[in-house]
Amino acid sequence: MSRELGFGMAVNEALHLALESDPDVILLGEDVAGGGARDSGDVDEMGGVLGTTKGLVKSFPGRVLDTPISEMGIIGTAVGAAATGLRPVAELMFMDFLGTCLDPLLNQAAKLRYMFGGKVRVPLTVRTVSGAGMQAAAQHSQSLYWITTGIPGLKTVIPSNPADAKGLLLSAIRDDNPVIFCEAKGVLGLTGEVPEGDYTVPLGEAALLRSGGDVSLVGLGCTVPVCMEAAAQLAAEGIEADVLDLRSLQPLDEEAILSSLAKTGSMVVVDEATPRCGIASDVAALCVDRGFDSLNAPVKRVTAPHAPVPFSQVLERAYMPAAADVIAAVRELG
Amino acid sequence: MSRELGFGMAVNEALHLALESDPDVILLGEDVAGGGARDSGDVDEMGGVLGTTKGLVKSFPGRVLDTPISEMGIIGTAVGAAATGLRPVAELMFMDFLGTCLDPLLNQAAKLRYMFGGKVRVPLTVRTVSGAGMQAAAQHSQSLYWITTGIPGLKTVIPSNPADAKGLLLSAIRDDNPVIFCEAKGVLGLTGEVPEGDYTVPLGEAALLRSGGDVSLVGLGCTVPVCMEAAAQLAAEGIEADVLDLRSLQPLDEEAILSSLAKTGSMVVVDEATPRCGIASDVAALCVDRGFDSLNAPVKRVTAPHAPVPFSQVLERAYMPAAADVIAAVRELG
Amino acid sequence: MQWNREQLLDSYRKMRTIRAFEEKLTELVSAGKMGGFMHLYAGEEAVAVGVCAQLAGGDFVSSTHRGHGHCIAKGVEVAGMMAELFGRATGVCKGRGGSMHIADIEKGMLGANGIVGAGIPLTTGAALTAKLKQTGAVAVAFFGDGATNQGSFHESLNMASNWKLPAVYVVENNGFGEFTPTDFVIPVKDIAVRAESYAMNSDIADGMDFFDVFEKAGRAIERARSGGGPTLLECKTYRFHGHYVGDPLVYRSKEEAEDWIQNRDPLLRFEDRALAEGLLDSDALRRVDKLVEEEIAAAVEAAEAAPLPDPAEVDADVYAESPA
Amino acid sequence: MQWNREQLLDSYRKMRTIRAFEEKLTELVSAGKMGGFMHLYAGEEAVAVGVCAQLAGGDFVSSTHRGHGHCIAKGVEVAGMMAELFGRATGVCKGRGGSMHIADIEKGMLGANGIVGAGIPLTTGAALTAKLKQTGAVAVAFFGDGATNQGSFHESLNMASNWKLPAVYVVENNGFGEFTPTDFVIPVKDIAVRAESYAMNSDIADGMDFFDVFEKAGRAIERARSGGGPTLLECKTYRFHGHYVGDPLVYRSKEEAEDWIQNRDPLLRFEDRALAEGLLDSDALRRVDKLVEEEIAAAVEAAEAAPLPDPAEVDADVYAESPA
Ligand SMILES: Cc1ncc(C[n+]2csc(CCOP(=O)(O)OP(=O)(O)O)c2C)c(N)n1
Ligand SMILES: Cc1ncc(C[n+]2csc(CCOP(=O)(O)OP(=O)(O)O)c2C)c(N)n1
Ligand SMILES: [Mg+2]
Ligand SMILES: [Mg+2]
Repeated sequence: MSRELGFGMAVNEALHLALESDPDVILLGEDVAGGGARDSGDVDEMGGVLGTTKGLVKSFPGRVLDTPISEMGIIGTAVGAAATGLRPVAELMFMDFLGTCLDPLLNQAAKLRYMFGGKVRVPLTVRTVSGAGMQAAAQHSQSLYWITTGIPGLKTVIPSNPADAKGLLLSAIRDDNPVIFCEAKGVLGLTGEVPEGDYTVPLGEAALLRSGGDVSLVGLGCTVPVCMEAAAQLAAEGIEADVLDLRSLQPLDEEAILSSLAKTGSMVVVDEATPRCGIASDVAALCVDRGFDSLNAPVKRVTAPHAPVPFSQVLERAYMPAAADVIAAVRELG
Repeated sequence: MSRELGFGMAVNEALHLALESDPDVILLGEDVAGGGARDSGDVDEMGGVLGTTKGLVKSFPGRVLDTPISEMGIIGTAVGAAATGLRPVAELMFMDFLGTCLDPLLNQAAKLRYMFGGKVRVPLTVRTVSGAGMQAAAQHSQSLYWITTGIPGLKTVIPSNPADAKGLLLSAIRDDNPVIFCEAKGVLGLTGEVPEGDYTVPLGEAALLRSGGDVSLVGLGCTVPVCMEAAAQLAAEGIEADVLDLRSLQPLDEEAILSSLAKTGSMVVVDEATPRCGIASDVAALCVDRGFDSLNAPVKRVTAPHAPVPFSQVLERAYMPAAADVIAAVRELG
Repeated sequence: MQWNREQLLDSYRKMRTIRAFEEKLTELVSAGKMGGFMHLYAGEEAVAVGVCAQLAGGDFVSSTHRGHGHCIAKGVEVAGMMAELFGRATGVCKGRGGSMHIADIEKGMLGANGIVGAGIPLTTGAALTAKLKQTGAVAVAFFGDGATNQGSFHESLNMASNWKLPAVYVVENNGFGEFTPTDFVIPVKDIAVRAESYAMNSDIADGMDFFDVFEKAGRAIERARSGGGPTLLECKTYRFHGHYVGDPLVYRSKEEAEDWIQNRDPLLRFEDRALAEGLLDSDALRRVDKLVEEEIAAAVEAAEAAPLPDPAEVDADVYAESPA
Repeated sequence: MQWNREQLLDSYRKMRTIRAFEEKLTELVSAGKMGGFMHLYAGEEAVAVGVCAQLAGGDFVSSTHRGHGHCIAKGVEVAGMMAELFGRATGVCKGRGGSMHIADIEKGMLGANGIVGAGIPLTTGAALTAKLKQTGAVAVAFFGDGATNQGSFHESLNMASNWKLPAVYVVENNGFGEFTPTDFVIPVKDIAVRAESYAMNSDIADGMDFFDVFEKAGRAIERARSGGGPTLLECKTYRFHGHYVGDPLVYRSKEEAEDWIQNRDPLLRFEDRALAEGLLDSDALRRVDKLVEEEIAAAVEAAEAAPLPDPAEVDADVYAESPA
């Protein structure tokens, strides 16, 4: 059975299932339990700034914890808790705040197991909201998953739809490694079919959303709908595109990328993050290494410009990759 | 006139010149003025943990400041000082500590100018020691310049020899943007010819260190000597390599990369950083985009594995790219 | 305490401008004419204005996500602010910053800041500049109670105290960080006690009373300027609106809010005292009200007519051209 | 105060082991047999051992770059430590960690840490686990005076106090952070006062006196275990060696160092009191000394004979296999 659910409610459902099925799962973050209504009936009316954790503290009292505005403390504490027997899901309200808590991820969560000679597990999940599209401007709109992807010891995932959000989040929480779970603003407003009950989407598997032999379009998070739209428009002129949703950024599903490339011979990678040292470069580099023999054309990257995210809506629209940009890149392939 | 100078002393000389030529230049960081000998004759005997800033506080009293162990405070303060009229050179003792001070770089230094509509300059330099090779292990050996490179608004440079260190540091300090200056452990022990007096090496220009038509070897920091060694060995078997030292990671000298590729048709990029979302991917992605027509073979990346840096010397040696790895990659090009 | 009629009228005008400016914003957001994340300062006007009335043009302030009040108090032009919030090319940040990053360094305003606590080190740096370049300037950081739980607060105050920097750290304790009451997350009654960790001076002001803030800020600023080192000044205040525009406000009681709004409105308290003590007369205040209304109406009109930024300039001004 | 002969002998043995272990390291480093960045704990033995003597096996400690003492005090095997520092496959971390990241979670030792201050949140997390899972465990963070200037200290202590976690924060105030005297960078005399920012209990112990540390740590740990919340315990101490092996030590006076080393050596003070009060006898202590020497010699011998890690395993153990 499945029904239509919003992205946030799919996340909420996964959290509910995770809390229910494992007493070691806890949630912590700013206002995740709703803050000041603690002593009234509306205790978790707010459920975080975006309402995603609504209702959970009522069902799981004592396991959904509001924290001070102390990201270093929140994430660092969650790492320590994960290493000693809990399975925390910490909320980093916006991914831009990574700047205030990188150390516990970079130097602790990611490295403890290796440094300890394999003797510890750090089953930590960090849920965070990434990306542009709400005019939240430079410090509340970044897609910084390339940083967490690049850090050995972390895993990073970014679902593009509610069903994957639920399944990937359950996998992330149950994984025995630190996983960064990105909720891209550009898909937060989506609703979609979401299976009921408990299921997981495995980490490290891309999803082929559309099949076509002419060109591969590779997206992640909110650029997946952009690729689908571009594919639809291209189809109207007879160009059939493969559309691959990466879903996991680390581990990266290299085989899915290479097999799409083998089929089409050309690829456009679409990422809303900035261009340097990003996922798009990694995918292109993979193609020109292991996929070299399949290549019939340049690999094009459609990304944000090398600039902060602007406030003004006209600028923000120009900043974010759109279907027209993808189509233009496909045309450049000749 | 030039003479042999160690890497650290070349950096020291650049700092001296910068302080001398501009009264707005200040240095700040942990023990950069030598700490507790303040009231004795040995005031700056120590000059930071690696002795790089030795002697400067005596020549420029009041302008070389020891700080608490507060990286967020140090870098954040330096950003505020840079925005209001000073030209600070802050020391981040090891680049691994980026985790404790990312926000002032990511969300402040890099973005103020853009967010302010172009109305501010942030002439900040952050000197930091990066990389492996001293058995300093997981939390004191990282090459995290891919993070600063990927952040729009920052520049990042990494010299491979003393002469470039001096010239690039002077450029970095005099640049009106925040620049991250990486001193790679793997080249800290080098000595080399260093011109006397004041000179600059422009940001954004790679250096072609050796010319050869068969394959391009691209290095940065401590992989430059590795590439040179590989090139020498390859030459012995009749394979002539172009060796390009990137020097600047952002801005990246794309033209130099592409023109080497145009000459050789094949490339190996050698970086001591981890493989995901790094400089090597960016260079490879550039080749398969703008350089596609020049490509005769896959672009190979020789990097560290996707793992933290180990302590044990045998492991650390296996971890770091060596000439043999470069040569093996060249052979794979067929 | 020293003040003159001019200064008082100007302060009243600034408080009134903040209030009226934000009333207009609420209207514009409801009408769908403005977007983005927006946090209103209304209710806290006496803090920004009481402090900034003691500052000179060359002094610096840093601000927070709740930055409109600090901008106006530090002299940023309303027209440029309004255009900014409309995302226009004529905005004070060319439409790139928006409400959360509004700034005007020419006015000594180092920016609103989307990162809680991040303005505190910026101010510390501005104070370091003032000290080393001997400019005589003072730098003030405004930040919320919630921000005092950030590492940047701790590290900055310690550094400023060690170096005896000419800085004032103003904590606007409005009782909440988002939806969470301050006493859930700060186990001390007065945040001012945190100064003791740094051997720093501290003071507590009634943040709803312009005169009290003015006096205590004056002392702190004077101390900073004369080499006496930094101060942590806690101003007890309240935000009249929700955390952001649209906040359903279920986490605080209506009675509590009503009490603050009805009985402690800083504009009314200012007026009561100014009239009672004959410092200003009612006509003068009403004339200011009218001028403010006109200024804001004009700002809206100009902003609506102003050009949008050119999308081609989306990546302009990322880097400064360098002489080198 | 409660103690028995067994406990005292064990504590002496641990202090002696730390001292002898590090004397051996100095030798090995000078002989070029060991590499890496190494920070010695000698002089501070009474702190680690005095605190850990009050802990049980299920309790946790986090440590710093100066971690050998905390390891030994918490019961980590010397043989595995020595092999680790030799970079052997038999090391307690398989040669991957080294001195700065030595750890043994099975012994409740959450790791030395190359990042100043980073162990503090880890301990806070371990205390959260203890509280939520009601394990009855206590978590202790050891860290230096310098680390109290890190944001992680501030954020963690505030959270721990708010949540009344079963944690003890032990600051080893040895008067220096690297080459910089504590009073250059911390403007208060006693770091313990920083607890007041969090309404946290605090205490100050003579870190050169095992008995004083033991007593005060005991109180703090007991308070934590019984639900009374965390404590900041400042131990005044001194490192006998430089910041790292090789430090030329020009930043502190010879006289000061001599005074601490001659007159306050925690091992000598322990022995003096134990003998004077008839708690232990001299023969027993000398027997311990001998056993320790033997244990360390054996550890060196075993480590030198042990295999190096397989270079092919350089990227093993980055991720755990997951059931999912
Ligand atoms: C580092 C960081 N964490 C969290 C947030 C989200 N956030 C924005 S405002 C706010 C509350 C701030 O509370 P306070 O400092 O008391 O200021 P107030 O809003 O009450 O003026 C939070 C949590 C943020 N912007 N930055
Ligand atoms: C975040 C960070 N900053 C700087 C350093 C470099 N460093 C290593 S130990 C040390 C001094 C620490 O002083 P303290 O906390 O007093 O501990 P002690 O060495 O005196 O035991 C410094 C600055 C580091 N390892 N981590
Ligand atoms: Mg507040
Ligand atoms: Mg110390």
